[in-house]
Amino acid sequence: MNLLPTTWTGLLYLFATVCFILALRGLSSPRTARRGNLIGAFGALVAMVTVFLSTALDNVLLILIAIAVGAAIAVPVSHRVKMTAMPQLVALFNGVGGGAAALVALLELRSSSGFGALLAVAFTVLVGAVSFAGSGVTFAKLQEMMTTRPVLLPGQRWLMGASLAAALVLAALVLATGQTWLAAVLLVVGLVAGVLLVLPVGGADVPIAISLLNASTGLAVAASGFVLGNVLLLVGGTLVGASGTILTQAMAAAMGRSVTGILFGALKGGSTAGSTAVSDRPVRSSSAEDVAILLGYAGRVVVVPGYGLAVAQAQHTMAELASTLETRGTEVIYGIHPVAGRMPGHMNVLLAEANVPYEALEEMDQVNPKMKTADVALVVGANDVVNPAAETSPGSPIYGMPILKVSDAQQVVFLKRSMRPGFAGIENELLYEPKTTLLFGDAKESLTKVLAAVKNL
Amino acid sequence: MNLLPTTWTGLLYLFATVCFILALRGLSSPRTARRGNLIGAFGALVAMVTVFLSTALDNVLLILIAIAVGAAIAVPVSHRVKMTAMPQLVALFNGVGGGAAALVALLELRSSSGFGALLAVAFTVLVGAVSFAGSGVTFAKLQEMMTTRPVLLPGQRWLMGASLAAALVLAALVLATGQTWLAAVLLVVGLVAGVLLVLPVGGADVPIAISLLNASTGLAVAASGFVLGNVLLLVGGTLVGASGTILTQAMAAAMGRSVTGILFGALKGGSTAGSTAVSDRPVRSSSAEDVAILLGYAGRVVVVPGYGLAVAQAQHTMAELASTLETRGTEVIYGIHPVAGRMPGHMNVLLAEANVPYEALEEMDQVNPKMKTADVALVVGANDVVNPAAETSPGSPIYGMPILKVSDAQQVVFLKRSMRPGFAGIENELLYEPKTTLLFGDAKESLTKVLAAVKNL
Amino acid sequence: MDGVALLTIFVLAVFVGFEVVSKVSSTLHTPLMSGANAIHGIILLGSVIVAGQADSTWVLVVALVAVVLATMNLVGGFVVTDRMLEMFKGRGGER
Amino acid sequence: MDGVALLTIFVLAVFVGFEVVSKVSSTLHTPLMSGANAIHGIILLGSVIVAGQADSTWVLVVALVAVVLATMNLVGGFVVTDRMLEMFKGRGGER
Ligand SMILES: NC(=O)c1ccc[n+]([C@@H]2O[C@H](COP(=O)([O-])OP(=O)(O)OC[C@H]3O[C@@H](n4cnc5c(N)ncnc54)[C@H](OP(=O)(O)O)[C@@H]3O)[C@@H](O)[C@H]2O)c1
Ligand SMILES: NC(=O)c1ccc[n+]([C@@H]2O[C@H](COP(=O)([O-])OP(=O)(O)OC[C@H]3O[C@@H](n4cnc5c(N)ncnc54)[C@H](OP(=O)(O)O)[C@@H]3O)[C@@H](O)[C@H]2O)c1
Repeated sequence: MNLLPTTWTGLLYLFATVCFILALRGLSSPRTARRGNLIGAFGALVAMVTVFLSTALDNVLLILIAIAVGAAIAVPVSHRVKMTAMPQLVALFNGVGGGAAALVALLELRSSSGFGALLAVAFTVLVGAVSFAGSGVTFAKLQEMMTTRPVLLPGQRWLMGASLAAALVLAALVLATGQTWLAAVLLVVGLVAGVLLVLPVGGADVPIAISLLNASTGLAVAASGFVLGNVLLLVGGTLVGASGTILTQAMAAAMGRSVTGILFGALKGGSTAGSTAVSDRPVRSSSAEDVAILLGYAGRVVVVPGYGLAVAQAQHTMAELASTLETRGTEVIYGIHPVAGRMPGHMNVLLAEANVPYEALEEMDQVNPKMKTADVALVVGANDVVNPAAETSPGSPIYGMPILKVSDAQQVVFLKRSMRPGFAGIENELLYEPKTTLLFGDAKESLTKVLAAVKNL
Repeated sequence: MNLLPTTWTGLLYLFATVCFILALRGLSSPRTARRGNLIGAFGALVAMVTVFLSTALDNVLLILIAIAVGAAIAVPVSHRVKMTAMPQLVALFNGVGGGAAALVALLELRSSSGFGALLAVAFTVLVGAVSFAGSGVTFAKLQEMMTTRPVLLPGQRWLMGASLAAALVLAALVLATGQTWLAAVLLVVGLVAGVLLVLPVGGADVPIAISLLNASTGLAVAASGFVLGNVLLLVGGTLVGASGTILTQAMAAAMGRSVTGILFGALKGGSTAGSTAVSDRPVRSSSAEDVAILLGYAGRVVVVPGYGLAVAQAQHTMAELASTLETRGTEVIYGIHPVAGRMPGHMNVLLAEANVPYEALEEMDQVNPKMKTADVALVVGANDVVNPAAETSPGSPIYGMPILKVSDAQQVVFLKRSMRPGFAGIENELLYEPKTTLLFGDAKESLTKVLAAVKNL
Repeated sequence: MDGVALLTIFVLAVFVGFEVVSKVSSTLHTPLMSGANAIHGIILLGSVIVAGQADSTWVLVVALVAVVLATMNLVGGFVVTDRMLEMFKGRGGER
Repeated sequence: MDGVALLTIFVLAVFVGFEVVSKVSSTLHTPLMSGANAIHGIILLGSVIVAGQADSTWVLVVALVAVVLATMNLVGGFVVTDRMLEMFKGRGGER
């Protein structure tokens, strides 16, 4: 429909732009994060209504059906997904967005001319396709549909080089001829490149790869905004591209990694060390009652929660155990590693749900100096974030990541189900150390037993 | 000349825009501040070269002469001005910028049409004139060409109301008719309004008024950028308007004031209390030798520098005294009030010049809790920033400003020349307290004597 | 809108994007990533325009695929972010 | 350039201006004010354009006055800011 004059359309798009900026601002602070997200959604709604009111569109019914289909897929999935599976869902949504941007650019090519516009089209097609395919691979890795370890195809370097060269040649051809079929081939090359780019990324680094692909999709959307002459797409995409770049760096820094190292480290053959083989050296395992005695008579306990706490949904039991210990006079603090769990902030969210006071959660830098004065470090379903291999074995995939130094504590107690390693797939020497005690079993069950035993002390 | 194609002109202006953004970013951190300023200057240079190369201009020679004249006035003044007189120079430069913006808009009126453009013209003329006249008054106040106390003309409220009404009517007429002479009358009304606006601002609040006028000039320049369709003026002006608004609030917060209170407080008749009358109650004055003994045997001394230290250029002597005391085992810290001196950061700049290590300077919030454990608070040429009236007398012009609590120290020593009050023109009860000792004289001379006496201890 | 204007807008948006998130705490990395992810779902707007101006069947089909994908990005992105942030609610209320 | 584009640029510049200075320490208030003051001296560019396109003597005279004033703002602003910041130099070198 053409109900809105051009100026009004522009103003409404500007309004949506401001909503997006305010959304990002809001999302940067815990207090305003949720409101920020809603402001962003409202801006998107206004923009979508505006486009229907202001543009002469055919096929409106089909379009609305397509929107309904998209929403009907996305909303229930988003509602039902488990906390732990959220990162792969974000990856999935990012990928489809990239795919959509690539398709839009492909179709716009026929009505584009001029160097700038053609360049933007080629860029969007390529980057959107990389993002689509790359996100697909990250999804498969996180969903454990494939190995989480770095995958190196034979001749991976040559394949990467070849697809890069092909992409450049095709992009140049698109610029020269403006042929849609060439852009379609470019899209396919982009898909291949996306897969090749993400395959060598080790499991623990996948979230960083997702964040990077997210930023790329933002830039692709910005470029398609340039092609369409649409300011909202331009600004929205650019905001995501710019903030996503910063965010990727911040996330990498929190894991002690560099972004280039993550993407190209495996190519250089650095991070393929480590082994999934479970050795059969002796370990010291004990009963819930023994652990209860250790904890009940400790002066200070540092709890290190990890992915297993989330899987077992043991946060409430953990909080109850902590408060029981505190009434007995034991000081309990939580040492939160920035990448414990499967997404940054995972532990904070989980423990907040169990009403653990914010002050009891301490970040890595705060808690590490206190480890020496802790009687017990209680590691609940965590593994990689306390693995000394990060400090001692240069070949290991987690080498260089800062860890929580639980081995500084007098005693270390691990609650886990088996001797299996964690996300990064490497063994933890700490499990075999004399000061370590293991309590095997699901975290929630183990904690329930320990809690009961502490109450009987 | 028309040497540059339009696209290049646009790109060069964009380059200058980016320089301005980087300048503000740089200026926000001590390490990069100077470089930031130079980047800004470089951006301005590029923009000026661009305008000459890209625009068909007559009277180029006259214009160059006018530029030379402006530079010939501004550069030597900027080089020669004393540290203490810098704020009024900034005020002056701000004012002339506002004046220029008003004149440009006035002249552009004849070639402008459309509601938006006419509105922008009226806005620029009015705000530019207010900024010009207001800055003039702040200059006169700071330069002590007039009283620094709030000035209330008889019927000031009515005058303000009348000039506001006149401005609105004239702006509406300009919008309706587009007549230049009406805009000229608007300019005159703006001048009157500017004077009326700043007259009631008390001396201590003048820097905040300058910052506010600075932000207004920024907005006026932005509006004239809108009129001329020039992106550089638009962005440059807007950056200053937005950052200036934030800055004004930050400065007001540092002095414990509200911006509206400063502008309209006097109108409500709140801040005219206080008295310049010097009472003749007894005080305890002493000799440099006595002060040297106090200092030489103190465990901890807190030095509170103020405007008098800057006037006397006593920072080097002060630093020497401090290091002499430290070799004797006395701990010396400097308590820096955010508005000590005549501009924010005045003391930091001054003491940095005397190579006082950055760590020895403590901000108000850090140092106040330490006052209780200080044996001596040595107040060198400061007055308002330690005046307890800010906490105790609700009628006082400085009421509500956070102060350095020197009265918590065991002993207080004031170095000043007389019993005259400081900038705000109100008496300081602390001078009459039993724990206070006064050493009369120029700060540099007094410090030199004290230093000599300490060395003889 | 001419190219330089679009470029200017782009450059300013880059600065806004950089500055806005430069001080975010690591706790919020995931929600922020997810929220940003939702924002680029606004490519839906572009998909709708292309689909609405399709001049042949294959263009329409491809564009409708883009609409479905973009809707998943936009709608799913905001919903999943909201669910993540719901977790923070309890704590906010407590304070 | 159309009005909406200019408005968009304005809005983005407002955000950039807000964000960039939102974390400045009070020590730098005066140099920052002074530097910002210099930046709005770019009105010189507008003054030059108006003076260069003057079609009568009085317009030329007024525009030349504007050029003088704006030059003072621009040139003086940057010079005085630099002088203020020179004071910080010594300290930086020491570290
Ligand atoms: N936070 C992020 O942003 C993010 C995202 C993706 C990947 N990662 C990576 O994920 C890892 C996180 O480290 P982490 O120490 O939290 O986890 P982790 O190294 O994956 O270890 C989790 C441990 O929990 C145990 N576990 C699993 N289910 C359990 C249950 N129901 N009850 C008790 N224990 C259970 C597992 O051992 P059993 O099988 O023997 O029980 C495993 O050793 C790091 O490598 C990190 O880089 C982090
Ligand atoms: N920092 C800013 O941004 C700023 C800007 C403008 C205004 N202000 C205002 O300025 C005031 C600053 O407070 P302040 O305590 O630093 O200064 P102040 O209250 O103005 O006091 C300065 C004192 O120094 C003494 N003095 C002057 N010359 C001297 C010399 N040569 N030797 C020794 N003493 C000398 C004066 O007393 P004698 O005359 O008896 O010697 C006076 O009492 C506040 O009211 C503040 O709001 C601040």
